[in-house]
Amino acid sequence: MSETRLAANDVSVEFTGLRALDHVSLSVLTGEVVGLIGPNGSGKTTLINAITGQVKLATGTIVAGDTTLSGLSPREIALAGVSRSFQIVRLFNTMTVLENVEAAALAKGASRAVAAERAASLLAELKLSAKADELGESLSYGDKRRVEIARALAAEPRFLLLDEPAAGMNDAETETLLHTLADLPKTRGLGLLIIDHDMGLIMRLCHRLHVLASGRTIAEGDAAHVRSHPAVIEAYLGKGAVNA
Amino acid sequence: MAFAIQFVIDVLSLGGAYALMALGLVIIYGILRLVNFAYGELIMVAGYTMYLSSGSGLPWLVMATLAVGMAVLFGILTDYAAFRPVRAKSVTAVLITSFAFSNLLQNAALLFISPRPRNVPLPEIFSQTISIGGAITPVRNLITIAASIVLLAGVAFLMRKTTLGIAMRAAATNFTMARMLGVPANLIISSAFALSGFLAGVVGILWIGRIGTVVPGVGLEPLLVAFIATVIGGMRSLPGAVVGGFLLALIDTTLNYTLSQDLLKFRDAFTFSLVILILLWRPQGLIKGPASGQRT
Amino acid sequence: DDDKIVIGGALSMTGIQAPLDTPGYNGAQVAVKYLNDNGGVLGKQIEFINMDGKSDPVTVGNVAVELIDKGAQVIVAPCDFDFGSPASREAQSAGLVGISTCASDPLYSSWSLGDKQFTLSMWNTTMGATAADFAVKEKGWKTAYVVTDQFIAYTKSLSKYFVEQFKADGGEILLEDTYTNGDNNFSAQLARLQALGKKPDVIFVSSYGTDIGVIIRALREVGYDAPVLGGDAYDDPAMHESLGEKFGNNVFFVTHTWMGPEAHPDMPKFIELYTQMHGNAPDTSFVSTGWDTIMMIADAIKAAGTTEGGALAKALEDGQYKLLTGDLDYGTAEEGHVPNKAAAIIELKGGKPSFVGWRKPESLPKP
Amino acid sequence: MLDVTDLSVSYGTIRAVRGISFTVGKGELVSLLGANGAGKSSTIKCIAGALKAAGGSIALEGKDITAANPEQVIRAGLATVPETRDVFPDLTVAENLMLGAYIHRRDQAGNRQNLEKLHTLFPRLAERSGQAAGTLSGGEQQMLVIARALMARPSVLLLDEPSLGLAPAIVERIFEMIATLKQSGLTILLVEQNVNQALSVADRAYVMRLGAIVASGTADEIRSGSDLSAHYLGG
Amino acid sequence: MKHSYLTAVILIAVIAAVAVGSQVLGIRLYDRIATNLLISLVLVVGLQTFMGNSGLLSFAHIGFMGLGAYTSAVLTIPAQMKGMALPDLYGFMKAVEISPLLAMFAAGLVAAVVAAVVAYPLMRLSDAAAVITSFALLVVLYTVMNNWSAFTNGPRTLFGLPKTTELPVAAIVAAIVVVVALVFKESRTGKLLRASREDEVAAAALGANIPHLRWRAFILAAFIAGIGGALWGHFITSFAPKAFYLKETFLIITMLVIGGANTVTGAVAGTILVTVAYEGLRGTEGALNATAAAAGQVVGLTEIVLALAMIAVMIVKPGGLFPNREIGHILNRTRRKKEIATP
Ligand SMILES: Nc1ncnc2c1ncn2[C@@H]1O[C@H](COP(=O)(O)OP(=O)(O)OP(=O)(O)O)[C@@H](O)[C@H]1O
Ligand SMILES: Nc1ncnc2c1ncn2[C@@H]1O[C@H](COP(=O)(O)OP(=O)(O)OP(=O)(O)O)[C@@H](O)[C@H]1O
Ligand SMILES: [Mg+2]
Ligand SMILES: [Mg+2]
Repeated sequence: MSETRLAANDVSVEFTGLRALDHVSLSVLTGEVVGLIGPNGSGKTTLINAITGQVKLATGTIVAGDTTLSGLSPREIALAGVSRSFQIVRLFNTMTVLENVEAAALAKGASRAVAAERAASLLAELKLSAKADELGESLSYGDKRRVEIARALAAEPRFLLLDEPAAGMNDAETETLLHTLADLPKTRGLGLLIIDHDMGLIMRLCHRLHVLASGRTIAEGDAAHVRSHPAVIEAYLGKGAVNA
Repeated sequence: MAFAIQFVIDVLSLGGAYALMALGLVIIYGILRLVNFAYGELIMVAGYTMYLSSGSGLPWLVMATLAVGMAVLFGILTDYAAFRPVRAKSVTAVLITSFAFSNLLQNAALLFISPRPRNVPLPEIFSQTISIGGAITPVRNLITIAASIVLLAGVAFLMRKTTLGIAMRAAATNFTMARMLGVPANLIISSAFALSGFLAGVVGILWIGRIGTVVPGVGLEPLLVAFIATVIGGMRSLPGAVVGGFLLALIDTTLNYTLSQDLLKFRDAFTFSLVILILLWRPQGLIKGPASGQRT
Repeated sequence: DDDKIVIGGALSMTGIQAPLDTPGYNGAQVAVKYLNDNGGVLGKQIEFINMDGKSDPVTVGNVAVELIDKGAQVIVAPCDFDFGSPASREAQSAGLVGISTCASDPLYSSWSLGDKQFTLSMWNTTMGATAADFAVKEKGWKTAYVVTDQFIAYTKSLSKYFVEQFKADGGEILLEDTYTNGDNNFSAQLARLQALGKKPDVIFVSSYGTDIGVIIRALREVGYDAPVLGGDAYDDPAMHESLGEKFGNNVFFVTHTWMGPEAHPDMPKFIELYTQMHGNAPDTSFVSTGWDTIMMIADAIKAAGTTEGGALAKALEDGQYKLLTGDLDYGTAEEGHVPNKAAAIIELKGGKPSFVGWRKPESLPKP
Repeated sequence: MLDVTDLSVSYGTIRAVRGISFTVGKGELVSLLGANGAGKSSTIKCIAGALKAAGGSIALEGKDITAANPEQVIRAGLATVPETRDVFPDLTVAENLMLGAYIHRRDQAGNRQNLEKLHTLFPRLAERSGQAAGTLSGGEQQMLVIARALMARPSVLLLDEPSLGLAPAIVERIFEMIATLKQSGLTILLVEQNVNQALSVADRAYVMRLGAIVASGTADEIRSGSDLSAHYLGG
Repeated sequence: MKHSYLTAVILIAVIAAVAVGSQVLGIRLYDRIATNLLISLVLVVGLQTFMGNSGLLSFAHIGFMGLGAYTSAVLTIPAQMKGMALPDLYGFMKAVEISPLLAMFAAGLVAAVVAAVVAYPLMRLSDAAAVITSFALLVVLYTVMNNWSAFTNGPRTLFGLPKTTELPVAAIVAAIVVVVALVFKESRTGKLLRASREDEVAAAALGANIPHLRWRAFILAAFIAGIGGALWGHFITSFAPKAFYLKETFLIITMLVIGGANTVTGAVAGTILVTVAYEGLRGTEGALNATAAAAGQVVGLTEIVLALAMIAVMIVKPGGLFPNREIGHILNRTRRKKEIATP
């Protein structure tokens, strides 16, 4: 698969009386992992929402390869190859785990047989096979987050956007997640944009980082550069970040 | 000229009654987001209380107070019987229980009172008429208009300016959390039902004052009217309910005056199609309620 | 079960039909007790089983089937074509005689229901024509405003025959307006009435249930004190009471009978029996329709010597019945079992009914 | 101050907490640690009165509150910050905070003072006071829930994973704030996933595993406890 | 997929048992109750295809049943009866008289076409707005039936439909409808629709075209309702528009919710439970009235007890008897668990 780019150019988003994103530009290439970090309320989730069409843009455009995504509905954007997870888990609670994952493949147009097969293999990959027949609502928090990832992957996206996938996971679970995620760009050739406040995870996983504060980009570049950037330490990492 | 005045008075008095009906429903709907199907039966209860006390020789005002009191009581009872046990569980479950409770009250009236219409005592003033600019109208209509204005103002004050109003909304969205903050959530929700019962009681007296008799099914029409008015006006907004009530009265009356006889039969179809169109255009109703805190 | 005769009733104890059916039911019970106390019919006791038809045509049909299953040999159907006909149709298909206590629409005929079906009531042809003759010929009311509830066959056809006869008698209809039952808002009709610019001599309101009271009140409140005229649906004490002293004046209606000796010499006896059984005196003439239905069935069974449908229907066609609700004589099945019957006219004064007299039009409109 | 004795909690047939006992002394900061699903949150909910105990007892300042309902618990001076970020989404930030002070609603002056203090602690909340709480960012909601609990001016505070989803700088501030609260005399029970930071502020800690307490001691003891972290904290 | 087969087999067996059971007893009344039950089943399962999968309450279902009933009536009432039964019928329709089976399909088709035309814009609404528009739609349909005298004889009772719905016919249609509902639930549309029921935002973010999915389910539900209406019409043979209004709407919604709206099994269980309870209570009330001799009739007792029972069921099982899993799925799981427990 040839390399493509998902790019948000000069994006602004406004809510009543509040500019949540202010002329932000960010891009992700297939095969790469980009970390999106920033203080609470800096607009990270809003940026993902903007890319996936959940909020309207005040300025700017979103493009994936040659396709302009801005202006399309969330559905059309999903069909164009952009999948996401949610900061607050949104599983289909009274469907089984298997059905949760199948649904994503079906929405993308896979036949029922293909969907079932793909879902089963993804569950195996994420070590969820034993739970395939459980209902979404009955899972523990960590399992729910992994089902969300499996579901997003079942759509076979070119770009995957994950919003705090490690929140509420303990160190061991985070470690497992790290390995799963780290492999994705290589094995599936997709571009990964990830938000998390776990700096250990972010620093080890991401090729590049993009830092937002108050809706503006305050730094971007490789991990070492960003981590030592004074504005980032000031706004986000805090003094204690040195030992992260 | 008299015709125009007549039209305005018709709209205002019908609208006043509609607005009151809607107000009682939207209290529960706006806060709990639950349609209380037993609302119409609170009106029925008020009517039967009037009927049952009519032999007692009490002054009319005392009977009316009694009737409103019973409606309040049954409002609270609705909470206990139909809402409290299931409200945490599922919205459809509540829909069914409130419908079941409505059925229960109606059939209890059938069984214990009578399937036949019963007369309700009315004070002299209800059937007196006055002439305004050449149009003759019952005084009752003016009372209705006045009552709707006063009660709207009172309810709006209660919901906006008091902790009770905020606590009601909190208790309705997250019951356990509200309790963890010390809000006596059960009591608070019951008081919303009491308030709804109070409004139903007042509507009951005014509405039944129009008809003169009470039957077990008397509450259906007010329920439907309240339902539509609420939808048109804004499902979660108190002023919306009132505006909706007057607007519906305007639509009804205008269609009544203007539609040819062949089409008049289809009036409800027109009214309800309008409801559908309004919802398509503004799913929130004409007037938006308090911001809803949903995001992705 | 050869030792008893089972009569099944599908009368409505609940719903909009209840004010007409419950009195009929009460009256029927008195008749059953009276017959049984006096040795029954053909030496057999009569058992009357009624199941609530709930003012719902579907329930009425279901209940009728159930009654036939339970061994009913004759079916008593609710008032009015819309509610009663499903019971009669089930009776017809089981080969039984069915009689409605007070359906007055001419649709309630052997033409539409079958050769074993009857109604005790006069048809609306009689009811409407009686009202029209009374208005034009007796009272000299020449102009009329007619409001018709679109509710059921009864309300529509009553207006239709009234209007036909009223015109035939030389009267003028100023306006025919419509109304839908349950619609408590009467302002548009009032506005149209006012817009006529001419006050009609009489207002004919064909409606049903509590709405009649609402309409009359609305008329009176805005100052229309012209006489109001209507049919047997007005024969409801709750309605009279709700109009009260203030509004219950100058209202006339055509109905089945009058509950006093002026209407029938046997009336006091019936009232006494009724009071013994129910603890209070009857308050509407519909109780007589129940009594009459059972008594007429009993007479016909005696004449036929059986409850078998064909024979019983023949007996009913051939018989002449002297009833509390007037003398009755049916046409043949080809004539639709037309009930030839007189009508009673009642006047409301100060909310209290009083008997005007029996009337029978010389000519009738065609059904 | 808070004494939990032989406490059990069940969800239907699932037993989430199996007869645990622990105490939190007056002015002490005690941390409850353990892997996912160990039963920490269940314990917290049970103390707060939101869940019924299946056995055992809970006492606050010597008074038994085992069977108390949530309203009684908070009136007794024990406030809870639940794990699930339960803001009232339709109410504004200000209204949420106002409800936090529901039990003090007659003391408007005191509430205003307290609110000012909290606004300096969380300036973001002051900025957003008219916004519907449901539209706040995840982290902002977390701040709101903590501030709302403090509006009740409790003497004992239960915190269930207060750092969840917060930016490192904020986490740092939260822990500083927890330390400050402790200094001001508040008794705190802290549930955390973030073991190092929790132990850095705690006096003592208990470690839970599969519904039971498997280790306890001072913060230092737990930290240095040979393979504890490997076994119980890491997985 | 396997558990769907098992579910289908079990549910069809239940339908067969209802049909054969009442035949064996040989009482005409039971026969009638059983037929009624199976017709209700068609309607409730039809409603389940929309409501269960989309999670939106639909009040309009009974309205489409009415369309079906009237369509079939107009097409099947014998020409010589039409003059009396439908006096205002348009001239060219007067001679039309087709077989009831054909008319049943026409009924489903008419209901489906009307649903397709009127409902598309409504399908993008959710929550309360969706409930209320469906309610408004019911009122519109009812008002039209009530007043379009040419086709319906207005609010007055329409009669003269040939009685062609016998117990076996109802049973066969019910079985087919159950299979259709199960197939639909497992289809792509069904699965995506269920996903949207659980979380609209997440489903849209996966690429599901929610209004379109709902629209398909709505049309299917209307089609089944139309067929159910025709079936019912040819069973009852005379009815008025009031039969297609609030009371009946709530009855079928109650059946569905008590059984569990999310599952076809629930729809079947709820229908049976409520029908049996209703008939049982009505029998008791009748017996009571028979013994109470002259003391006036007991009315409304059935409804009161039923209402209490309904509240009780909702308190104990708010998701209904079968909230999430079909019967086949449940059986499979318990079997598998046992296998694990005893290796
Ligand atoms: N629907 C909305 N209405 C009003 N304000 C909103 C809405 N959605 C988000 N905001 C505001 O926009 C800002 C950015 O929010 P966003 O959720 O993107 O933050 P974030 O960077 O994801 O934070 P966190 O790390 O805490 O999740 C916040 O201040 C939030 O309150
Ligand atoms: N509502 C519930 N119904 C059934 N089981 C539950 C429920 N809530 C929790 N459990 C179970 O109880 C056990 C303890 O859960 P609890 O939430 O107390 O764990 P925790 O220690 O707080 O974990 P975490 O660190 O993930 O928050 C878990 O096995 C969980 O699956
Ligand atoms: Mg976020
Ligand atoms: Mg927890």
